[in-house]
Amino acid sequence: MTETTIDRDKLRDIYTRTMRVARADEKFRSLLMTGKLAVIYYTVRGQELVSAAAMAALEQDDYLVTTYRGQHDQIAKGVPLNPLFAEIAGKVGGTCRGKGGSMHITHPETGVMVTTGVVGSGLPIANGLALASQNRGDGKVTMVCFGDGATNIGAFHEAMNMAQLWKLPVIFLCQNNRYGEHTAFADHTKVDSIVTRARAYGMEGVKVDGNDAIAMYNMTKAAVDRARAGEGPTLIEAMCYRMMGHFFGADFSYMPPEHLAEMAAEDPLPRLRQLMLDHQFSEAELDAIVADLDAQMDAAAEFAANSPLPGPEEIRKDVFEEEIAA
Amino acid sequence: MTETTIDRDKLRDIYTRTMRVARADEKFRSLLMTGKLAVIYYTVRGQELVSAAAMAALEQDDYLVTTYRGQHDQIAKGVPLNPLFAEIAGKVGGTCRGKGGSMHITHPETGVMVTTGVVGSGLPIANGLALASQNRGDGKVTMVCFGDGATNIGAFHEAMNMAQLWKLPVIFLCQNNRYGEHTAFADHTKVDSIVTRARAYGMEGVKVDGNDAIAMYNMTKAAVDRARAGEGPTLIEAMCYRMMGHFFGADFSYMPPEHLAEMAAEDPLPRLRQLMLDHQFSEAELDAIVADLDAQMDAAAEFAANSPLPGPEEIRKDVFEEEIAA
Amino acid sequence: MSAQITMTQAINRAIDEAMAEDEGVILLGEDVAAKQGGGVFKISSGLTEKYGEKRIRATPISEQAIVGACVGAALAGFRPIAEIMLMNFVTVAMDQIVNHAAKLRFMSGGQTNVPLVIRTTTGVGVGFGGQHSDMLEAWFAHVAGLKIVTPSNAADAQGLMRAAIACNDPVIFIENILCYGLKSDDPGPGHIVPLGKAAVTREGSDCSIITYGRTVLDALEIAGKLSEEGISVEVIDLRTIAPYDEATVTASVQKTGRAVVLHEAVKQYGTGAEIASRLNEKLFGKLKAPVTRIGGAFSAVPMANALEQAWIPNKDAIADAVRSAVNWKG
Amino acid sequence: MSAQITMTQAINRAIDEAMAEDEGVILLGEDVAAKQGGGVFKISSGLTEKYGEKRIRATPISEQAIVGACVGAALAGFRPIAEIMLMNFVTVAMDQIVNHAAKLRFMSGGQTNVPLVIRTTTGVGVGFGGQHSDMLEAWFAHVAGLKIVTPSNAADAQGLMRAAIACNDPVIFIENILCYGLKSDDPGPGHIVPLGKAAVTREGSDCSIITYGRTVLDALEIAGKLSEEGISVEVIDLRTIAPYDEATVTASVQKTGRAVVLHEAVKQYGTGAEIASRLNEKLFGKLKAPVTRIGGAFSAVPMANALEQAWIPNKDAIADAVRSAVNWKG
Ligand SMILES: Cc1ncc(C[n+]2csc(CCOP(=O)(O)OP(=O)(O)O)c2C)c(N)n1
Ligand SMILES: Cc1ncc(C[n+]2csc(CCOP(=O)(O)OP(=O)(O)O)c2C)c(N)n1
Ligand SMILES: [Mg+2]
Ligand SMILES: [Mg+2]
Repeated sequence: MTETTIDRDKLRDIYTRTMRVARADEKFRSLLMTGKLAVIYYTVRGQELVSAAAMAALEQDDYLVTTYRGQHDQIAKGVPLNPLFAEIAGKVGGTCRGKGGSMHITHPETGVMVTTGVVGSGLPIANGLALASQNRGDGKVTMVCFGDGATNIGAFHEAMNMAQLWKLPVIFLCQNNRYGEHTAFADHTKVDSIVTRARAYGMEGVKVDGNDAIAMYNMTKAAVDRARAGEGPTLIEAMCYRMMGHFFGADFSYMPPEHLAEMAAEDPLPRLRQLMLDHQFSEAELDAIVADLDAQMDAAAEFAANSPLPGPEEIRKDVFEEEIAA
Repeated sequence: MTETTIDRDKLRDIYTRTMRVARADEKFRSLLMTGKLAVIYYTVRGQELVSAAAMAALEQDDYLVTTYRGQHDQIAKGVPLNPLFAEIAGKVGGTCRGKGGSMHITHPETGVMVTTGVVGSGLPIANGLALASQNRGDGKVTMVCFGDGATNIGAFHEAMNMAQLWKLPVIFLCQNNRYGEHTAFADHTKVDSIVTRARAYGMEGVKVDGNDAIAMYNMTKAAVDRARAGEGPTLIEAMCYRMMGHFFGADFSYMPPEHLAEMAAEDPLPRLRQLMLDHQFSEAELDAIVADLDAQMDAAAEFAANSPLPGPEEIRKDVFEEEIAA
Repeated sequence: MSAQITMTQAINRAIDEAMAEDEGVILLGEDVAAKQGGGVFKISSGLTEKYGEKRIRATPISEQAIVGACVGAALAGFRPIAEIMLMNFVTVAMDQIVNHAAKLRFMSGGQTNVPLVIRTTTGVGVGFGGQHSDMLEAWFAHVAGLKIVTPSNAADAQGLMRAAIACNDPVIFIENILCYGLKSDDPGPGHIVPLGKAAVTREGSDCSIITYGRTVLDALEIAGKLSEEGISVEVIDLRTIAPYDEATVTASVQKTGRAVVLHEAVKQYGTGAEIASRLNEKLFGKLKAPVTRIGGAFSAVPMANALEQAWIPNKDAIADAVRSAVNWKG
Repeated sequence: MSAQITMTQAINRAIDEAMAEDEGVILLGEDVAAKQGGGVFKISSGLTEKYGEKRIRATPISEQAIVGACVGAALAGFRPIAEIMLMNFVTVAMDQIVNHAAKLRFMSGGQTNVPLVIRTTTGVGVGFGGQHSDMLEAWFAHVAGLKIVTPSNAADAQGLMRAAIACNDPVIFIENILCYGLKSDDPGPGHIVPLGKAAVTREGSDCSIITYGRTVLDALEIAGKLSEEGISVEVIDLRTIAPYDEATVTASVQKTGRAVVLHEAVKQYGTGAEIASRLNEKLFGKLKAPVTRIGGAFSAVPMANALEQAWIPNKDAIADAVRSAVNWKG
């Protein structure tokens, strides 16, 4: 049985991770709005808590594979803010020296092994990371995040079947935000829940309200424990909302008004704050956490702004182990 | 509810189709054994009845998509023997002028639109044929045949989801012969039945003993009726055995002795003959059907032997609509 | 001043005209229907309203199923158009394109054919990074059975799209994101540009630049600049890579005696290699300078704008290649 | 007489040696384990018995998952080998190979790398028809970040496989079905052939044939025949297409002044185009005859034996190309 309570330190941890994601997202959006940044950015507004609670159930050296919409996952996993901001800004101080950008953040020290821009492609790769752990017996778990839309692509299917066949220590975290680009869930599949798919591979599958911090954390923790115990993979379908469209600035008039209203009512941030208050955290403590985070965001933005642009020689580096001749 | 009885004419039809497949398969094998034919041939021994009963539930102008292991499907669907034999022999009189070979038999007059050599690739194409019928309202049904191994590849997944989403008039006939090349069913997936997969798309799915002529026919007929009525696709998992290995002449020592014994006991041909006798067909009538078929096989082999080899100019034809310059 | 039309409008119009004429013309792709806003680049805007959701079908994210369904519908006599949102995503649909669409006519001995258009878009300079910017036309050109179209302007896009839809063989239709907003004089309804005919976009006598797609614009700009230096550049816009208009290209280079082949795709093993090889075969001993190839750098497309700009074929380098050819001393 | 070894045994031995040395070397593919008979071409015969089912993993028919799992394991520091049963099936795994394996080192700014070998086989002349015979090395050569190996003999296959497994970048290792039975003198254990070094397999002075894989045998046969006519042919076996050994190839053609580039893959837009273009660029004005390219016909590979034989690069045509080069008058 999955737990239904949570300890206070863990809750504080989840709150901090959530707000780190939220404040970073807000910072990115403000940099974009003011023209200080001019890149494509897939905002994570609405999905902060899902990743915060999920990553709080992992260890720092567990592996993570995520997507273009992955800043919440990366930040919650622990990627330091300075190189993250610089990477998004395309600077040398970025995690990937500016070569990857927001769609391809990589940071092995915090376990972030791949961020992919191709829908569904992360799942097979996650299996491989998990396979290495299985063979080594290093006890690591791999988590791979993807959207609801990704569950209709071939790679999802092949990876799910293989993971279960080999009982790999991998967790498939489907962040079901009800849309894939402009297409609503009911317009891309006829099943009600992605959990049905887990059954098609004999895999354990659970559906959870991704905005319920306690449930989200405990469900993930249970899956992590199973994986570490060698009992195989789990699919978690975390229900959430994509509150600001597909990418920042994109029109989302195709969303019906009922959906927009429902979405607004389900904002995870006020709900989490209420949960914290219910758990006897003081307003002052919560505000202090946010204030500290905001200072970190300002520092990261500053770091990124001051980091130099990569020079053209970078194009010849990292294509192969040996540098390409000029 | 699916019917559990069958009318005598339909039964005779199924018997004739089954034996046409069986006698052709035997003929191919004898041509190969005597060196009169030197090609790769994926024998259909053991799966004759599955296709015979399935195709008996279709009309001639319904579409069929099948695979390299498809001679049973093609013959049961009605592809004439002379050009079929000539195609396998690589002759100009073949269905495809020798360009396709046994893995790529095409014969639009009998609805055989594609025979593919790439596992799983037929399913998306079948959807497109069905989509054309749906838009035209021509009442045609498309059937696509594939193996158990094919259900683990991405194309299967994408096609199943799309077919159900659009309620396409398509039937997915999985001929579960318990092996994909050298890999046993239990070594390629952790589910007991492929029907579980249908549920993952909200699709109707049924499992049937493919060697039970009445059940196989009635199940298929029910699926055909549903598709024609616009009620959408069905997955049929027809259980059968691949009695002579992956391709003719291939070693199949990897099959465990229990499996070989079970397989021998489940031979569809004696079982069907018994069913016919139970339905008051006389030995003489059954033998006469076979004798007539054997004469057709000899004629077809003769036709193929006498058909000329294609000339090198064929390489420049049918690449594009316009012939390529020499 | 005559009316203007953008490339987006031009492609939309061509599809619209073809759909009005033939019920068999359908469009499948992610987000293409009205409910989703008519496609992420708005190419199918307004078409669902006219032709309905049975003909403009928004699909799940399932590129194999998209292309496969179009192959099947084409076999049944339809003229489907598949939209692959960005060219890099063809990597999940190569089996359907290469093993099926391209080969079914041949493998069936001509009994079936696949009148299918696969529309896709790409382009470097948009800041989309390593997995969303590749130009992969050379892959398709290596496959017998495919035709490949790469318009450089709105009017051609319209006319080539009509020809592509009318074609009885599969066509890969490559749009460049940065060209969608480009305007041409409105060619009017019913405009058709036949496949396989290159355009001599600017005449010249000293050197030919052979190119296609967005880099045609660069070539024209450079030709303008070089004319001030007294160098007369001929610009050939291939318009279709396959069929390749060998007659036009060879004649141009025969005249100028010098050639620079230019594309946005990675230079190594790109279409420029084939074109340069053919020129060398046809005009051996007649060329006044070696044929130069210019293409993207040999790396993934970097995301940082500074690097992306360094990756793209550089206008100065193109101009220098022309100058070197003209001044070639051996 | 020294001991002989077939290419099948050679590849098996190289993998065996690498597995014995490093726990991170694993093999994934359809039917590769002992339970399935050690692979359809028996390359992994005996390995499961030695290294167990955790390292020799028979997979479902799921090429994206096979390559993807190998990419992931490689990121974690393993040195996986993925077997793609036949080369045409790479078409369902191109995303993992091209968008991921090839690019992750670059896109991560060098933080990660993908030491992965993708083994596959193919070949024309086996009677496998249109969807099982393609040679697609030109596609991979167009992608930055991949290395490409194509052994022509057993000893090289062994040595190149060791080098490929040791390589810290992804390698596409292309075997030819018709070469599996070829025998070489046993090079002994631990044999390594470095990537990026072509072999001058036969020296000559009149014309170079530049080739790789199975057609090296054709080239040697033709060189032998032509020597009887007094034509001295140099045969270069590239061994690796990428990295391309430009120094060796250019030096050879500089010496002979003439070149025929030969491969089994379709000629148009094949690797021969790149090689010919480079030769023309490097040796402009120094060539005694145009560089000729010879490759497979521009169609799907036909199944009928009569047609398949007509499709393959023809030995007479190759010999004629050399004769024309030698007799070139302009
Ligand atoms: C194979 C592939 N096809 C199409 C796209 C274009 N695309 C990018 S994001 C996206 C929607 C994905 O939806 P979902 O998986 O629900 O993730 P979300 O964006 O909602 O987080 C699409 C279609 C892509 N990146 N890759
Ligand atoms: C994409 C792909 N991968 C691998 C193969 C090689 N292959 C040919 S048949 C086969 C087994 C297919 O098994 P199944 O689907 O059960 O069909 P069966 O042969 O049993 O009828 C395999 C792996 C292929 N043709 N296509
Ligand atoms: Mg989504
Ligand atoms: Mg099977």
